[in-house]
Amino acid sequence: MIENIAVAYPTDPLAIAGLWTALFLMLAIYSYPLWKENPVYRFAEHTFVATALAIGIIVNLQSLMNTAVTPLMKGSFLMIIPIILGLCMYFLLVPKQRWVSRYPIAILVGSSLGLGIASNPLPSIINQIISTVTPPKAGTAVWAMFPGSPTGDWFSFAFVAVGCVCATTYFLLTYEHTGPVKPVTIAGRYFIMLALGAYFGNTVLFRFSMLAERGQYILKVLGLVPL
Amino acid sequence: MSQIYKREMVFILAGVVAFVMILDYFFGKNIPGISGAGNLSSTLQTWALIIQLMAIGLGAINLIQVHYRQISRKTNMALYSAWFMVFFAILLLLGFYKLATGVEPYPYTWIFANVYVSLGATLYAITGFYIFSAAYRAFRARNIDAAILLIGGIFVLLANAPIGEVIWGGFPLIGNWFNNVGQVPGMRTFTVVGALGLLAYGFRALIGKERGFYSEVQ
Amino acid sequence: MSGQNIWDKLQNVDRRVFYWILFIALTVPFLSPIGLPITVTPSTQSFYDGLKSIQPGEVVVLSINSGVSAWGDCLPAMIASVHKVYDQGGKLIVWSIGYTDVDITWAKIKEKLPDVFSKWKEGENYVYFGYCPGQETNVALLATNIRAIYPKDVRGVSTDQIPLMKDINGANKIKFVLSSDTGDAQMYYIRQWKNGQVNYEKTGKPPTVAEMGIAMNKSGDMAYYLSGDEFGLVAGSRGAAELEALTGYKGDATITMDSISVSHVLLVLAIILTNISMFATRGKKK
Amino acid sequence: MGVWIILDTKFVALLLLIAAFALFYAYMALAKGGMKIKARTFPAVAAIPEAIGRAAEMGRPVYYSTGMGQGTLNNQLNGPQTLAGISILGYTTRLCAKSGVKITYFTMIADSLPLVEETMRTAYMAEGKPEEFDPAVAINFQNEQSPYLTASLGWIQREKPASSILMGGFYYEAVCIGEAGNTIGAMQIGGSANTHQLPFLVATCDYTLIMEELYAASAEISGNLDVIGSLRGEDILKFFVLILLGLGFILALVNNNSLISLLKV
Repeated sequence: MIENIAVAYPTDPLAIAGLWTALFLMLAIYSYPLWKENPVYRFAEHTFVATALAIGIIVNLQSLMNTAVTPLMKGSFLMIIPIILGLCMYFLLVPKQRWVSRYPIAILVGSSLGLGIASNPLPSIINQIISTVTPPKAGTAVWAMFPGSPTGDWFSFAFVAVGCVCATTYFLLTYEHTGPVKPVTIAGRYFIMLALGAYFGNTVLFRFSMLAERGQYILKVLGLVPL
Repeated sequence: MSQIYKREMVFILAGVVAFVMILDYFFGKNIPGISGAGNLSSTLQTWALIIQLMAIGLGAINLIQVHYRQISRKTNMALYSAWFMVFFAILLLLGFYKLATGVEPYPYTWIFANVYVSLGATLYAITGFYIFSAAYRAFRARNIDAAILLIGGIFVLLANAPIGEVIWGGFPLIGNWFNNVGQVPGMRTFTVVGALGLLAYGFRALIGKERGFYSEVQ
Repeated sequence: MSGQNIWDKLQNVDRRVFYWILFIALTVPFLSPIGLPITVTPSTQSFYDGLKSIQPGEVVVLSINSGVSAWGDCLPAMIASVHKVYDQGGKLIVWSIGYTDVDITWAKIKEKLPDVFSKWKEGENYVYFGYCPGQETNVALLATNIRAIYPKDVRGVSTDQIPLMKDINGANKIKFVLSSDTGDAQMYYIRQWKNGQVNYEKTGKPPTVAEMGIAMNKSGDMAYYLSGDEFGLVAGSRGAAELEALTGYKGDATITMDSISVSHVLLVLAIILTNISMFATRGKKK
Repeated sequence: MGVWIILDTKFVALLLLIAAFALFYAYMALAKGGMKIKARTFPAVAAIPEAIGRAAEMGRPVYYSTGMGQGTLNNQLNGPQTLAGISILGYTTRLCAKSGVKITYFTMIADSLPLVEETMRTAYMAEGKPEEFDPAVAINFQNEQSPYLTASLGWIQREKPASSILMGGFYYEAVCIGEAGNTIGAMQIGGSANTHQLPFLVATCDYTLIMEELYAASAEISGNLDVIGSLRGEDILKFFVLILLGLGFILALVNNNSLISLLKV
């Protein structure tokens, strides 16, 4: 028996208008895949772009107030520096002085590259190697291909280790894939394809759930299923 | 003429910021003034956040330019661009009212919930269609590569949907094995080589050898 | 094109035909749900075990890094786990580093759990901080100074005045983070909170992280689950349906599973057809 | 460890980082000094001139995007990918400018706009056609992921680009833009280091750069010997990873934990 907490259908005319507006815009967008690019789609497209930009500006201004302006008013005078840096970006619009806009970019790029360089080796390289060479504990369920069989664990362990070796070899950049390396790289390619296929399969579930939610929404607006 | 401030100084600044971040990650605990609230690295990150927030105006200028161009040239998109301008202006005014008074006007709330959020969900779900046709084409066993892709995909598909285990008990078993084990070598290698690529890229960018980051501009 | 036989035509079906069939197949099952039985996967089980280990009074962070657009996959798991946190007597801090529309998501969660939120007191049992931009930068700051990002909660109450936040200003008093993601945000918590530079010496262990991800990221998240960076993983609406089965709270995920089954069968049939037609036409060409 | 540098589990990571930088530096110096290092050719990179040539022949524009990239350059996962995408954008723009093809770059990363505009402008200047660069045509910004996707889809159907190049930190837009491009028969080249989008780029694009190939591609395009040298540095690190994997595998078979505890220092 499935029980689901139903939320009552709204009675406020503006709320009902909202439901129908949302439904209209949704169908306008879906007219693109279901039919073709058309004036109604264009209308929805431009409405959306305008809405998102306006809301984005307001949200960012609000955050700017909270993180920069308010502290500045309260006496954190250092906050003037990032505000000036942010304004430097707008020198892009001044033909002779475009280079000024490079400084704020330098901070962003420095920060992302610095964080990326520093924090990637541990989880993305070392921990991955450790996980690969850690022998299976007997009966670890996630590793078991056939629950209850100890060989399943070891089979999976060997599969992962061999697969990682082959796939890493496939990615060698400055050596051509010829000679004795060739069969290894081909095997590596197969391991990669298997991973891509499994990914694809999982994504289908996610995307269909999303689309199902939209289908459910139509039924909800029509009043056929509870909101 | 020496124009060191147009290029070299930019790289030096990026390098210094990157170095602070690296120091913070490895030695943050031990070097006073680097890590923690209100100190160098978090100050820099707050600065970066503020720059990010302020950049949206540049985007707005670009978008207005794009649509203004359509209107002034009276292209077949001019009408839609005009609608963009009008709707954008109205919404922005409502938003400014909200910022100034702290009270969110009802039309703003209504548009946020019924236009913005709803269209977001709609676009997000549109992928469902495209993934279907992408699968239809990609999952053809044209060669061994595609056949392996197909096998991996099909089993996971049927492991995810409850109907799979109704059809055959092996689907969830094998499909979940593909998920938990079968995809690990490929995935893990992606992670490892991606990180290596990132290290090398970061190194090259910071020493000014990367085209993407101002190495060619004058 | 008179020379085309049925297999040739099948290979070149207008994709819009599929789109229509798919959309209808996804929608119709909602009208009369069947509810096929499902088995629980180990990653969901350990997620649930983590929730069950909450002692009364322990504080958990729910980071809503998924938008309204991902409700189909993300909302049911959040509802089920908030319900479980309530059952265990835990306390909840909620914020979002991902989406501006989080207020609507949070309102929906409250709407769907009337029995929980009629008893829970805002500020004592839970606190809701809303959205803040800045992604990983933000998470790094939150690890040591929550008040810098959220000087007040959504109601406008100063964070210092909130009883729940009395001793809490960073990651060190948090039991674990439940991260609902459409992207990589749980990685921010793993990097910045679990493995980051925060000093946990005085307070014991860093918080652990559990993921309520979208099914699409299951393979990627699984790697972090297996390497121990995440203690549990609920993947998509399927995982949520498992969690609903475990917690005994039957919600939208369980219902969605029917529509998922129908559409998946449809896709598998389409794939089988395209392969048959490909082999049929390949034979002919030779 | 009793020293003041208490690194916890990060000690090995730091060693790795130092070793990596030393290797990159050493091989860049060696390559500059005349050591012959040739990067494996990436079909995806080789296909870019073909894609532009196709556009020139058909008299149609080129669609270019670096993806959603979490909306900022300051994101350690996506920022570098966006930068790599912008590298390739510079190269592509230059080819477009040379053959008089219109290119439109779609983005939702506001803070990358100065960098993008300067990169594209430089490309036009390098071909001696600075007056042809028009930001209102060449760059199309949308504030968020979904509007960016909507605008891309609409633009692709209206302008029918001959080629579509997707390089950078992609999210769900990858499969939509890829399929939309497929519908109009565009030649498509993809590349990303976001693992979760690779299946779709591989499925929808004619050529794809996978993970570090995206980063390496711009090195290959540059053709600078010393830059390519750093790729050899990456390969040496890969050998190192392979050795650790092999050694670890053997030790695991005899149930010896020493390597793991060494890595976990």
